[in-house]
Amino acid sequence: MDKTFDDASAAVADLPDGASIAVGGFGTAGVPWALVRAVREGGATGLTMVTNNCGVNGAGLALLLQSGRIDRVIASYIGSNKEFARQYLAGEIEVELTPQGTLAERLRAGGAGIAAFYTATGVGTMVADGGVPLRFGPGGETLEVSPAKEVRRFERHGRQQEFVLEEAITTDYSFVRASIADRHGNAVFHASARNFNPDVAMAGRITVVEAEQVVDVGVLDPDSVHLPGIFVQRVVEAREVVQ
Amino acid sequence: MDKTFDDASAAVADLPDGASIAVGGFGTAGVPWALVRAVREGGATGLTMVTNNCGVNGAGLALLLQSGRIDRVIASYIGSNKEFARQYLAGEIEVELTPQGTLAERLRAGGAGIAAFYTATGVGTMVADGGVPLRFGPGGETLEVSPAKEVRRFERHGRQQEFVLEEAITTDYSFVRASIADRHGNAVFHASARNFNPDVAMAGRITVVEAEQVVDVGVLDPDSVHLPGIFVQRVVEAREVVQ
Amino acid sequence: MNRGWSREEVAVRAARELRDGYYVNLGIGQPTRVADHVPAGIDVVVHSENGVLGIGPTPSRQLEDPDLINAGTELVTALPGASFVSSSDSFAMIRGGHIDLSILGAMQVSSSGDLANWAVPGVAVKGIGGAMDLAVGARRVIVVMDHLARDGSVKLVESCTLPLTGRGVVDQVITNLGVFDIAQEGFVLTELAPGITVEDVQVSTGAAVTVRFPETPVRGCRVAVSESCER
Amino acid sequence: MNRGWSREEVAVRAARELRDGYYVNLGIGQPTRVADHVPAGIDVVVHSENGVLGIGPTPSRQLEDPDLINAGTELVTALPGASFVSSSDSFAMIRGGHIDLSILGAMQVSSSGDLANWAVPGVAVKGIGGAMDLAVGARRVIVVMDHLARDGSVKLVESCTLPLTGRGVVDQVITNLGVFDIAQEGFVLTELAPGITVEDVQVSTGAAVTVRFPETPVRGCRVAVSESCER
Repeated sequence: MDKTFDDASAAVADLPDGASIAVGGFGTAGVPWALVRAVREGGATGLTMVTNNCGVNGAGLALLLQSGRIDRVIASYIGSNKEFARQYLAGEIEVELTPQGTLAERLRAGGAGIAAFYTATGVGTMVADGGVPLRFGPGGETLEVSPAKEVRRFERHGRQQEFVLEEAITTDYSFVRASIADRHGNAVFHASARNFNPDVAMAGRITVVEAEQVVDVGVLDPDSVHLPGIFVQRVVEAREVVQ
Repeated sequence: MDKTFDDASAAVADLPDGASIAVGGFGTAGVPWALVRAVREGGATGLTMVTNNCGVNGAGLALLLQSGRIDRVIASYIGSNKEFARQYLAGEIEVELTPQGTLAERLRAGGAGIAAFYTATGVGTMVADGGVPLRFGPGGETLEVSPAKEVRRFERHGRQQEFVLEEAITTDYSFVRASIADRHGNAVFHASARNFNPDVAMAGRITVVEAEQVVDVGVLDPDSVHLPGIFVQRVVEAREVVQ
Repeated sequence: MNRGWSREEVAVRAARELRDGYYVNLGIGQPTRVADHVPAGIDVVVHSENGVLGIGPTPSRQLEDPDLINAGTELVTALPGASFVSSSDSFAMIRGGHIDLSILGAMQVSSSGDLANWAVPGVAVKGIGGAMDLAVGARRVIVVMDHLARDGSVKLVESCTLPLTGRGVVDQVITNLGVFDIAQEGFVLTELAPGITVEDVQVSTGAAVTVRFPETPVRGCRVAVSESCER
Repeated sequence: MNRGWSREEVAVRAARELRDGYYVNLGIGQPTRVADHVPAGIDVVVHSENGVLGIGPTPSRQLEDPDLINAGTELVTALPGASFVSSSDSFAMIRGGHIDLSILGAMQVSSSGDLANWAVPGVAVKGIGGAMDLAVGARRVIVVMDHLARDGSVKLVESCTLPLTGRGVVDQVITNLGVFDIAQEGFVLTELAPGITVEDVQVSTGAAVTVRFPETPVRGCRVAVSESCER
């Protein structure tokens, strides 16, 4: 069993138009730069991205946005990503804003076979009640807003509390950046570069790991694998980080 | 910050009658023997245990069962645990049989603030439809059965499928057996002794870790901690495994 | 009952369903033995519910590690490329559809793929364990079992009388008498054990059996315990 | 606006709410600075949403690790006892009620503890980030903020006009003017910044303020940036 591909382009060569892709990374840590760049160099368009913050200014996913390849984003944060904000407000893309913890949990749920779950996060807000703008019109008017979600009471620690139903996310592809991966796809992360990567990996039908270093099977300590190879279909070495 | 206690008895001295306790371990691997023994030596009774298999014949939780201290068990497997089977069939204890994956997920959900979740496991069976005996009468007649649960359709990977609603589990105490723990409660497990231990740890209001070895803070590699200390309130060293 | 394939031959036959690169979970008992018969050139990773991915053979006395067991609580080894995870992560693999194949035992299988293998009313319950998770979660489920129960009653049935483990979950059944796909029309006999006739199968089965042997004898070689079969 | 405590003094005052053994999450911006003022003898573990438990001070140039950042994407260090986890595990800590204290910024806080800090209609949205998770999940939520908005409008209000981040989630507010508990009767002023009167507070607050200074002056010592306060 050897899941390695020659390079990032080969690993995403079959990515079709309209695919959904979950992408790991938070800020500039743990971002699968090489895979994102390979998508940019490839032709796929009309993409849906699931990602915490959709890249930083002028790098990573922000470049995919710039080249008009993304139709829809599920993310928790826009922050100072100017291109992301501009396309959202100009109605060029649809954005589903999700609390960060709910986003991580929805990805894990997708990977773990959970269809939906009840969380307290977002109760009493537009996330549960509906109304977060999904798509703006060219004149800045709101064309579509997020729907109201089911809210239900459960007992937790002996206290009745309200929870909102959130559905799992699965994607066609998932892109992961790891520190070390072996040829079975077992992967290890370093420090806060782990972030969304394991969750994203579980949610993808085809999960591609780019690793700073690819090693032979048997090198990694089975007690210290952060992402077991069962969640990984393709592995590519991407030594340099070129944002 | 130092969460260590002198011994297992000191770490569970405040355990009240009627407490709920989630206990790690699968077979004889990763079982918190010292803490279970300390409960046996203490006086607490009327306990609810959440555990995969409630100990093995003549050891661990089976001894707590034998001494009549357990009223109720949430477990996935009885197997060849004769005392467990006897007490269940004789109506001495109430047993909520749960699929093993659902049990693990309910514990994790409890620890992660998820009130309930939809899983495909158990759909079309007595687990979803109700009817699993919870308590037998002295004559072997069924006194109480599990209730029917909500079943709902969701789309997963583009296909409509049925899922059953399962509620989270939180407990008053959780008992964990680790290989190494530091004084903050950060813990590391070895091989398949990890099993339910991290899930159990998350679900407990007071989580007690017994470790083969307790080390100073700073010894464990932050990238390799399996159970972060935030989930742990008490730590005790239990070098020998006395079943 | 001892007609056709022996239990070990059934395990050998089941092992021929393995494909290179498969992640597989093998149930407690007879299914576990399938691991002993993985065909040459086929690389599979064996998963165990208690959090081991990459189970290897039984250890020699010196290599025994009490912390390294499978879901049947037997001492095992870990192969290169193995990883250890928590129970919730282990079942995320199963429930999330990441296990390519689960091989399970059964008490009854219905012609629509219903599986019953956890409880017999009136008999002390053994518990559910991971069976319901595997039945629903694995991409493909193969049942290996004796064709008839010990008391001679049929196990391949129109409709299960025992409490279900999963509904419409079984893809294939391998018994001592032969190999059965579960298809639109119910049980489809695709292969007979040596010395077994279609009639033998029909009289031992509690539901209609469609016969559809593959035209090309891809599976036509004789199953033997010690030799693996060319494809 | 610059009356009473400076922003740094507010951070110092907030740091006095830390208790030994607390696991705390400090929001982006001013709340992050609370970590610089942990009182002597108090041991806390600082959590960051992006999967770091045990954040230490800003690294020197030589110790910078691009993979080790906080939720504000600033380079940080990890203290002895730290651990790194995935985002779902990190938020399990928050959402599961394992974080003892979350210190957040806010645009508006209502007298029933509603928090608004993520969106202003008509202004480009910054996103939600981890704010909603922290608001609901942390055992105790303290807001640190300027008492008035830049345009002079009130931020402590009867009822939020901005979209909520969480409903009834705030326990305490610390502004440049003083310290407020959120209680049954709404905002309860428990402490005034130096040179500030109750009347100053009342005219700058969009809701009724109950005054209840502690009888024993436990918090009565003057807050200074460079000295920690005896309890």
